[in-house]
Amino acid sequence: MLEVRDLIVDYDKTEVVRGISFEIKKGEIVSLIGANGAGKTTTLRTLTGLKRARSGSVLLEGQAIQGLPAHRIAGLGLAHVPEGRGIFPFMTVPENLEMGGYLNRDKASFRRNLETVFERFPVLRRRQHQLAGSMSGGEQQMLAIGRALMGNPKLLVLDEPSLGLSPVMCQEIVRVLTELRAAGRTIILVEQNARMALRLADRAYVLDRGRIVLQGRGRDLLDNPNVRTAYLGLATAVSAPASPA
Amino acid sequence: MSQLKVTGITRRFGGLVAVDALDLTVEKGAIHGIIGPNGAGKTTLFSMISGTLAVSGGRIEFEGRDVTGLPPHRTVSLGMVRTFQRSAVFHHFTVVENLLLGTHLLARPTVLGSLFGSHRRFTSADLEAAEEILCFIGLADYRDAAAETLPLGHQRSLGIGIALAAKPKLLMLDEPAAGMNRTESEALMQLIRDVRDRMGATVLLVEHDMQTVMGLCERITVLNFGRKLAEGRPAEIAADSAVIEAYLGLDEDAQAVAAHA
Amino acid sequence: EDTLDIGFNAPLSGPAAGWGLPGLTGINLLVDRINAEGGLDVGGKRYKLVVHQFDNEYTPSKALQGARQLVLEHNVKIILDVGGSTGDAQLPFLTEHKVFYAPEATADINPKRPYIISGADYFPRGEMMRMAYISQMYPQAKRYAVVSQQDATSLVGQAWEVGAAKAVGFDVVYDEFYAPDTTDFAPVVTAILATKPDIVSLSISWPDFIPLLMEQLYQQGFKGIVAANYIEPEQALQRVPADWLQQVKAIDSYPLFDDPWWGDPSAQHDFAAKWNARYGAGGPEDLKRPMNGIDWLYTPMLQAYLASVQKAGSVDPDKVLAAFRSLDTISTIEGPTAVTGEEMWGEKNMISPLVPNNEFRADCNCKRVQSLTRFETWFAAHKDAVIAEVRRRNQMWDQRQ
Amino acid sequence: MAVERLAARATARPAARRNVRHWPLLLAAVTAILAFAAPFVLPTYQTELIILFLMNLVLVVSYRLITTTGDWGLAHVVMMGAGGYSAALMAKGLDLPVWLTVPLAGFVAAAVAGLISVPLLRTRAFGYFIASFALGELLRLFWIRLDVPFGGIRGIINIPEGELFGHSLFETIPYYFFALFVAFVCVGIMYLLDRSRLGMTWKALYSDPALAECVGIDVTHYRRSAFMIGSGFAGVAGAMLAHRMGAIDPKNFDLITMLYLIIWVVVGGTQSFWGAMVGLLAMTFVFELTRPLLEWRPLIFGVVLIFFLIFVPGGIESLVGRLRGWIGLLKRDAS
Amino acid sequence: MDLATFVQTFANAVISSSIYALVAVGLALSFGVMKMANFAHGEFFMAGAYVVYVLYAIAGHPFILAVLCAVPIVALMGLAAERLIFRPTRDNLLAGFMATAGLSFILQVLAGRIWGVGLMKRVPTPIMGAVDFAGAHIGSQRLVILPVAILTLVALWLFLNRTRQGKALRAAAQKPEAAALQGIDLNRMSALAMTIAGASAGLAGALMAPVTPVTPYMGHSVILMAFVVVVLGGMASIQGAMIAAVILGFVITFCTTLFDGVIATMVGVGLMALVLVVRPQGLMGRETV
Ligand SMILES: Nc1ncnc2c1ncn2[C@@H]1O[C@H](COP(=O)(O)OP(=O)(O)OP(=O)(O)O)[C@@H](O)[C@H]1O
Ligand SMILES: Nc1ncnc2c1ncn2[C@@H]1O[C@H](COP(=O)(O)OP(=O)(O)OP(=O)(O)O)[C@@H](O)[C@H]1O
Ligand SMILES: CC(C)C[C@H](N)C(=O)O
Ligand SMILES: [Mg+2]
Ligand SMILES: [Mg+2]
Repeated sequence: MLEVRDLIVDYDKTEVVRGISFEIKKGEIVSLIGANGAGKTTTLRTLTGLKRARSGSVLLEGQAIQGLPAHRIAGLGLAHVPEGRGIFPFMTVPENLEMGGYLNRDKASFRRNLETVFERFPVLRRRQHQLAGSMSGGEQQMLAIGRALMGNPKLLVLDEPSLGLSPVMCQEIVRVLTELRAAGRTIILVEQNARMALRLADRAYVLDRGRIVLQGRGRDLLDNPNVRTAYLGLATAVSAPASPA
Repeated sequence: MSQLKVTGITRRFGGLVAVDALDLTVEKGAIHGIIGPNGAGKTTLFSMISGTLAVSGGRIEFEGRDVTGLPPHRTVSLGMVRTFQRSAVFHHFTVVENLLLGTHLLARPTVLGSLFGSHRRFTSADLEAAEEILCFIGLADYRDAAAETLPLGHQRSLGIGIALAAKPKLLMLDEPAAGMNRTESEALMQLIRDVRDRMGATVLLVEHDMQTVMGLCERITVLNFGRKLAEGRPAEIAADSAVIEAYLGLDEDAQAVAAHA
Repeated sequence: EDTLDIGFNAPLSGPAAGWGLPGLTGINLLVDRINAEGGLDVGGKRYKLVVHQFDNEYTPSKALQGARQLVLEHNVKIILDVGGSTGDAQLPFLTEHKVFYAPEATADINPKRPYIISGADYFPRGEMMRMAYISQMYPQAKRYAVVSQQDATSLVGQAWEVGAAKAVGFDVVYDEFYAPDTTDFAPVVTAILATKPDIVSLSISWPDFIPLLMEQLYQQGFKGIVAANYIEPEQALQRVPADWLQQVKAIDSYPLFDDPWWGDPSAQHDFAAKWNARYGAGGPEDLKRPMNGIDWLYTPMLQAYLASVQKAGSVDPDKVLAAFRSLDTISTIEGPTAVTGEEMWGEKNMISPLVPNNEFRADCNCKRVQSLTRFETWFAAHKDAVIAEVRRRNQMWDQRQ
Repeated sequence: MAVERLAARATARPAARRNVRHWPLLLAAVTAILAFAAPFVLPTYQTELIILFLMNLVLVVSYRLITTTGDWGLAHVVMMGAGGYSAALMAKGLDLPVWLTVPLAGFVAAAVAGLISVPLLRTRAFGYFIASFALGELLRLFWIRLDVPFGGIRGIINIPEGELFGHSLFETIPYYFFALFVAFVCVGIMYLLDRSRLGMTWKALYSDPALAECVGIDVTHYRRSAFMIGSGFAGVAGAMLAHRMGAIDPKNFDLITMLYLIIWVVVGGTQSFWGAMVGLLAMTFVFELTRPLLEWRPLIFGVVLIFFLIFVPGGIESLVGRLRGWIGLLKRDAS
Repeated sequence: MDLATFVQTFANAVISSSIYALVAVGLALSFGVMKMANFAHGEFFMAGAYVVYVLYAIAGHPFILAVLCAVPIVALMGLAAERLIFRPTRDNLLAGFMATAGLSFILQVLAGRIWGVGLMKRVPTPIMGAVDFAGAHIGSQRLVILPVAILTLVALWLFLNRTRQGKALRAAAQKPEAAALQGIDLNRMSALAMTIAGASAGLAGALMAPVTPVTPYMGHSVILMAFVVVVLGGMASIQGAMIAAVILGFVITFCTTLFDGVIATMVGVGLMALVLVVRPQGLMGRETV
């Protein structure tokens, strides 16, 4: 469904994504994991048009979309839940959702989507009259995901949905993502929380300083000793508490 | 002897209590780690100690002196220097200039001094100090490169170098290893140890990279929701069930259960 | 061929351009006429007149720069300008180089600056004569309010006007200034009307502001007498009804040169006809406009200067100055003019044509001269009282250093 | 963005010494000779223009000094006015000689700046821009409103031009040398400051205020010192103007004048010490060349301003860097 | 101040508040909402007045028609400014602001060159006469401004809060990137904002043409007060701008009547300086988002 080839992205001449290629098939959850600053967010931002690539191509169902402005790519069915959620803080919950369906001028299907989102996230229905900025982090994350669902996206792009969330909230997110997969959605998931990401993913890619260094099925990566050392910290920390100087 | 003593410190943002009546003691000469989930209040704590953020309540003592609410340039002059979570260097300057700027406190340029006196140019002592730090942080090859062109890892080292130039007694590092690979973070760990051993500075460290934290720190404080969840030696922390639950993560199977619930 | 260079160092752009730019029309008319006659005859020698212009934007530093350029590069002998703060800036330089300075309004005259020819504007003689005229024609009016924009010139003008008003026995109930960038005159007029005046004088309010102030006076129900330095009835009529204008008399000092009062033939009618042929109704389609009070305002001073040059038989500044001060009458577009000014300004550098008092008339929707008054006569009788008031306000020439 | 390597000069490096370049010295010598000869060979009017240029030079360099901290304000010509007014009042009221009024005016302007910096420095970026405009306008309104001692709307007239070593400064040539001397001293001092540790500290504020604070730089203190020093030199320029014009009024220091100052700076660029001077020079030429176009001039300036902001945001000085880059490329290609 | 004067001053203040609101609302939209600080807003106002001057005073068309023409013409100018100036300088507020200062020079010169700088342009009062209301006299022409201002403000409020485009505009202002991700075209939104800003400036100028001096420089006094209103109101808030307009209208009107115009301006500007210092986000501004 989505294919990325030799993507290179830079900020003021510093390359942060250094030629990565990967693909996502319909109905899959694909995770990108990697350390802070590995270039995960940058990759996603390039996919959805918030950032221009230096070179490389992005194909959505065979159509090249690199270089299109973000609002055009949104029109093609990519919904991006950005890092930090990006909800509109001074708008109410329904208004936020309405913006998610901005490109959908059909009132009836908009209503239907709204109903579906409210059913999936009952907490949003309860917060209907609240300004989005005053909701808790987890609720905001639900709103952001709900907003992304409003446009019936072909591909859902999630950047660190667990960021800043308590473990309980994280579990809630995991529940939602599992449900979405069950409903047949295609999802790219970027997570700092590698354990969670690998568990959810059908397939996963490991990014290190702008390059893909490992790829495979989520479960397999979870057991990969290198991954355990580098990204799941815990394993080695527990086994070797005081590393020598 | 405790060098930094924080009692009952609190910070609110609107309704949110980011740091909640926290007590913390850092021993002189220690490498002390602070960990905790995202948003636990670690950066906020640093900001309050260094004076960039006002406290909503509580008291901070440094070497027996009340430093609560002092502006950053004052806390720095007392010897408490911090680095930033984001990579922060003076982008428009060269590496050596960055280090020279770090020596600001040792000079505090004045108008008259800049015209006629000692602040017209850098003294050889300043330069020597800068060169020394340059070697110390391993950037001697980049002496005259513009800071903005450095790779991220080097920018972080430079950030630490800038802090070192101010001759800190307490160095507060906010996620120094973020974005570094294993080799880089190993080097960083060595650098931090050197800072303590050779410069005699106490180090207070916030870090998500467990390998670094566990390998480096003698003592670790775990924050959660702005409160102290646990404190102890690395091995104790790694085994603490509350810490595992809130931060290190539930047991794998338990999580799997949660995911399918 | 010898030339006699004339500088026009006035606001040609910017907010004050209305006081400068139109003045070029009258000057060009006059200069072209003289050049067409073969130039200015000075003791048998013919001089061609050349006008050089500089836009001083009504800014002192620019004005000084302009003066320097006009004098040092073009060797001009006289500089025409609005005067006021631009005059203060260039006069030390001009005095040093013995170049004549001709501001419309007389307040720039000062014994330290002898090379001045000023006074085509009725300011502030007209202000005083209006007070005299009103007290004589409308003796029941007592309570007097005056307002004008806050600028250098109006401080002086209002001082003389209030002096005259007190001298003829009015009760001064309101005596203030408004900010020159006022956009809303309603509160200004409300404040005036709160003092229940019989006469509201808009003094030397800028011509642009007069209709707006009048409109407020009308809307807020004023029924007394309105007076001002310069009123364009045509403009006022776009905002207030003619019968109200007639009711409040709308008294001013600027004459219309097609007023039958001047008689036919007369120099005034002649000028009006020529101006209209070139710039007015007969002018090119894209330029034509009605004549206003600034169009001719610089010509009398140039006429006075040229007459003095001819009498001196030389362009030497000192000889010209001596000739100027000794002229009995100068014939100008405003009529024959004497040279006076010592008592008001400490020096005899003011030309002083007769001052008209006009009133609005609904029958022709225009203003008509009601009387031409000789200022000197009236002033001789009232000067002590007037000068006392001007002194009280620190606006005598020797106080404004 | 062209980055200035200031400490590279502030630090005495042997490498730089070995490689002494001769052309700056040569340039300085030629400029000096031209500057001394100018009033004797040029027509008086041109000399007067140079005097004006010298005053503007002090003004523009002092404005640039403040912008090195990242503070772009709209009060600079008002500060110049503060100097102008104080020089005028000191010369007229206290009969002080010129060599005293000019530097004192600078100190007064700096003091006034210190006063308004108290509220002003609580703002940043666009807030600073607007607040500086408001506070400057407030000061100007005081001059307009208060007849005593500022002469109200009329301003102050008959300001003594003063004399120096027996020469009346009313004459063009003595005043020219006086202005030359003052400009040389002021620009020289600002040059030294720019190269000093203080200058470097100011630029550090612009580069990263939060980090600056954390290496112990008292941000407000150094922003204030830049603001006060810059304003002080603007005050000196104002004093020079007051003595030359013999009259000043609030209109001399209005927003339009400030916009012209901004045009000079934008055209020249603020990264290097010379950028703003180059901008002033270029725009002075444009100003004189377009004199015949009179009423069209503001339009031309407006177009120039927009053009530079959009197409050459770094100003003329940034072109030098680009030019060097191109030349470098050419050379490489050639070799 | 006696009762009659108070009533009259109060009425003046109401009218002047509505004028401030009308003038400032476009600025609040483009500056507060889309971070485009348009220094030439005053010149847009001037342009509106000139359209009325040309169509109504010179060509003799009905006043209403002239006003209706002024709105789209100045709206187009706003659109052009967005395209040519704000878009290229989008991430630099100050550069856009300075560049529009250049634009204001250009528009002043053009107006002056085409229609002359001379004396004020004569725009006859379309509705002469005054209305008496509870002892206050208000010119009928001014009285028209009050409902128009209220209607405009209400319409704008409804647009922003009830329509899809209006909400998209708010969304784009609050989180530009997130808005783009929903398919909202940021370029279109800022063009829309500047078009509305231009239209409202044109409307204000057109309505004011008969009651204020019409000159190429009339924008100067407008822009200062408009910025005072916007900053005072909290730069991101239309409601704030409205409240600030009322505060300023009353303060300035009463100070002018009680003292004089200069003091009134000083109080107005001083108020803004004070607010900037004490509450940099303005009266109704929000804490940083
Ligand atoms: N706007 C920017 N300008 C310059 N450099 C940037 C910018 N945004 C990100 N970077 C740099 O690009 C690199 C990759 O950043 P990115 O945000 O893509 O990483 P990430 O993998 O998403 O990290 P995280 O886990 O922290 O979200 C980092 O070194 C970062 O410092
Ligand atoms: N300026 C602010 N305004 C409002 N809330 C804030 C502000 N700064 C921090 N917070 C909130 O305070 C809480 C603590 O933040 P802090 O940055 O201290 O976390 P942290 O422990 O450093 O997290 P991380 O590991 O992600 O760096 C968070 O919920 C954050 O959203
Ligand atoms: C004082 C003068 C320059 C004013 C002039 N009388 C005018 O009405 O424009
Ligand atoms: Mg990221
Ligand atoms: Mg943090």
